[in-house]
Amino acid sequence: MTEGLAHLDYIAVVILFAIGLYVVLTKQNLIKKIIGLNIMETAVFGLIVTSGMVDGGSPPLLGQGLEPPYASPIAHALVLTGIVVALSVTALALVLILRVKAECGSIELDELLEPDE
Amino acid sequence: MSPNDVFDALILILLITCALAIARMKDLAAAVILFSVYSFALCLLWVHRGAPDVAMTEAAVGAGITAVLFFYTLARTGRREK
Amino acid sequence: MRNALALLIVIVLAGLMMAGVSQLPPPGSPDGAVHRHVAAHYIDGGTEAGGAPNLVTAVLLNYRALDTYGEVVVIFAALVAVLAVGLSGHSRGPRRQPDELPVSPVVDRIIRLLAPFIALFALFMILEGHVLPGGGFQGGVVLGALLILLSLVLGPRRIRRMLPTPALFWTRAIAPLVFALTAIAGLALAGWLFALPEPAWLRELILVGLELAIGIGAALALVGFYLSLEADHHD
Amino acid sequence: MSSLAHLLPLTVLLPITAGVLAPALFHRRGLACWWWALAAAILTFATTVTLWRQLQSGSTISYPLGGWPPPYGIELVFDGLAALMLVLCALSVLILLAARRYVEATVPSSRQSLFYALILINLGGMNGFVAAADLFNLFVFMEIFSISAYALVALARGPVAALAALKYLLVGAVSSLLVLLAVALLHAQTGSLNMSDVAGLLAQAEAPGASALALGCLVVGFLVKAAIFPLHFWLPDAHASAPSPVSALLSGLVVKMGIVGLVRTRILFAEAEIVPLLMLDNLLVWLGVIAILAGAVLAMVQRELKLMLAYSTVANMGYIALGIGLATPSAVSGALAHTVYHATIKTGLFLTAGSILLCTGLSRVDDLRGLGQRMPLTSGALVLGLLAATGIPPTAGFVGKWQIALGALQAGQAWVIGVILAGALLTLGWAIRVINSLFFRPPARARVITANEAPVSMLVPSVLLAVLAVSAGLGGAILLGLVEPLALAIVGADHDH
Repeated sequence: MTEGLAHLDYIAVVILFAIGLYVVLTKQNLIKKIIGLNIMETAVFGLIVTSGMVDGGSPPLLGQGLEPPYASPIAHALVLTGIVVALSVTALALVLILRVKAECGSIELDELLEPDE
Repeated sequence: MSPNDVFDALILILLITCALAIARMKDLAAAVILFSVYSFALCLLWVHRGAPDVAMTEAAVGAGITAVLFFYTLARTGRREK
Repeated sequence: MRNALALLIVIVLAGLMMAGVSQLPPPGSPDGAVHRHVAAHYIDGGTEAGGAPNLVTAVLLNYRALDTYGEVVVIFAALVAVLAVGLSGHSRGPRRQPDELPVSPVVDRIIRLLAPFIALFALFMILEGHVLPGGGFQGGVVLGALLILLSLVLGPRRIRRMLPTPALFWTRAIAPLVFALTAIAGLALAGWLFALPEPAWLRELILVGLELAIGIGAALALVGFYLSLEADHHD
Repeated sequence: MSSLAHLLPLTVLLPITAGVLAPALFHRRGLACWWWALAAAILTFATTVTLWRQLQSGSTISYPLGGWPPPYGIELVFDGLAALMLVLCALSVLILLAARRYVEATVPSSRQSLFYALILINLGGMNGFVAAADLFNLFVFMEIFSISAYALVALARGPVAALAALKYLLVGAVSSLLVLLAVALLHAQTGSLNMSDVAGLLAQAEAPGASALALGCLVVGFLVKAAIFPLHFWLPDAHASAPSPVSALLSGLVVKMGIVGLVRTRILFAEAEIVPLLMLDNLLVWLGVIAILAGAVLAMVQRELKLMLAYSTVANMGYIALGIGLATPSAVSGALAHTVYHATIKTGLFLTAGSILLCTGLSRVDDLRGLGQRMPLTSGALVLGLLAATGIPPTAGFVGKWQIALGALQAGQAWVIGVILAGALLTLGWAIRVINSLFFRPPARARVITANEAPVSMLVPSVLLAVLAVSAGLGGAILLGLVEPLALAIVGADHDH
């Protein structure tokens, strides 16, 4: 892979991170915000996976007849842990959203924050 | 540019398109489905980057379980964004 | 107006990020710092030092076991959190069967027919995770998805009653507990907390045990998330 | 290496394992679970004390997990910063002691064991965060204490708590993500995750832009966790609406983790000679100054006691940021001392506010008029805590502020002293309002007239912390001596005067 194209990954990662951040900052719907958060998270995971890759390399599995160079197993392990953390945060957020909906009657942040409730 | 690079570039474009569409979409159920598509595209990319473990996890979690959890939430909060 | 401002902020931040990221070493070169330093040490150590041919598993369960312990604690904490703050029990509305998702007889049949195979596949992923891609967490997610599917067919109450409550809490806690036991075994047999003791068969046994615990823990956590989102409908 | 070093991972494993077991062992048995949690916290504290004595007799304790030497494995360290762990564990014991009655009264019995499980997991996460010497490990422990903190806020009843917890979660998740992004950037640049290894590699790195971006992400992420103005907006609602023992935990301990993160970041980049470090110092000074004034003014205009305390936390985090930003040895050691002292003061204040809330059901300061006659010990503890918060000598609040002022002189920024004084005066302003209301006004509410003194299990921690808050300043020299080596490590020995 050429050097410029390899950076294409990084460019895409920055764009995805920015889109996710924009959704988190501007959308008033709480569920939409959580989806935005997930997009930001995958962008960071993408950065880690790409930084650990090797051109023409194989997955870091020994004894499967795969030839070195291997991609970095550390990067993959970090992302695995990251995905689990992201799932946990999302699940807790969704349960909290249900509580907000039941107790406040809305999940649109601008309606919830109006001074007269 | 090899066919591989073209494939990668196409996936990246698909990812960004999905993300933009999710940002604009008012129908939350459609946004969640698109997020599944997005996760799935990401899996393909990661297989290409030599990370099958991560790809499997992303497929199971991002495209699968996360979407299910979102759907159950939407069933009780309504699928339209105001 | 507020959105335009946010867009401006995001664009500026993206520009800064782009500037920083563009200075990173180009990815893909085998001579990059990522590959020469710690990762090279793991790859050179091979299966012997890492304990597993799948180096990702070796990193997760051996070299960086504390991170993975933290990971299972995070899922467990999220499960406890969801149970503690969820709606069920908070305000007792009329309990209804979830009839808004009618399952057609065909789907019902297919799920029942496929269930044993999916379970077998999940088990395979868990047990072979130290050799092939996949592992405890991935297998656990598949198992959890299967349980959620089954609850569509059998009804969530049946799934809820599959284990009595105290036993359920013990099973939910299995991943952090098995990790803690492994840590102590490492101290007793190899001199360090979280060390994998020799000989090779014992190592493999411990790895498989850990993967099983992670898998069961993940599956039950997912079912817990699902049940607390599904439970007690409010209108 | 002494075999006592094996105790270091135990400060994490012990509370977390106790927390994991709590729901299994004590389902629907809240009181038994309370004893269990208290025992676990005391045991963790004892472990920390043992480590602490070991540290006093020798040098830094380091533990390579799994026997893998750093940078190949994960390392935990017990250094000067770990002194904070001692305070963390001690205060957690007191918080748990006070929590029993509060939990019995407000948490349904089926969820009490979950409450204690979350508190213990939170403590273990914080201990791990303080001891982590590995960047990714730092992130993982941060997530452990963050997730449990979000849930603990939501354990309070009512619509405000749920929304506050959700806001806290959203902001917290974004800040955690920034930290993870920084970890990814540093790993991509150096190929290592061990902090001292990364610090050495960064010093020779040739990509200042990538380093600066990582620094920026870490700083913003930790500034949010530390609730430094204007990134504090999530704090008042979360800290005020949480159950009071949780407020004490969050305001006393959990926000301090942001400071721990900032200190670790400073040490990480101490040798890398990149320009933004200077900018960072200036930024921290300005943010600190604004936070001191804004926090105090906002505290003044509040009507609810717990909201006042929450905004006072914002102001006090400003003092700490200011001290770190001034970057002279006395200012930084002042900031570190204030971290410990503010933890003590604010834990006591929130626990006392919790007693009042539980005994009277009232939260607005105007409604609490005349409470001094009905609950003299609790009200007295509140007054002592408030006096310590203003920083009157020789209270605990004084030492840190005095050191920071000295540091401002060393740094040639004497104007900062005016801000420190103004902040103290503003704090005194609202503190006097509360004291006046409690002791010098006739009761206006029937519930104040019928109120009785708080139960012993809540009085003991309140009074103990109040006495500590007003008297600990006398031992200030000891604490300053302890944090000084760390302060020098942060600002570099060349600043030594």
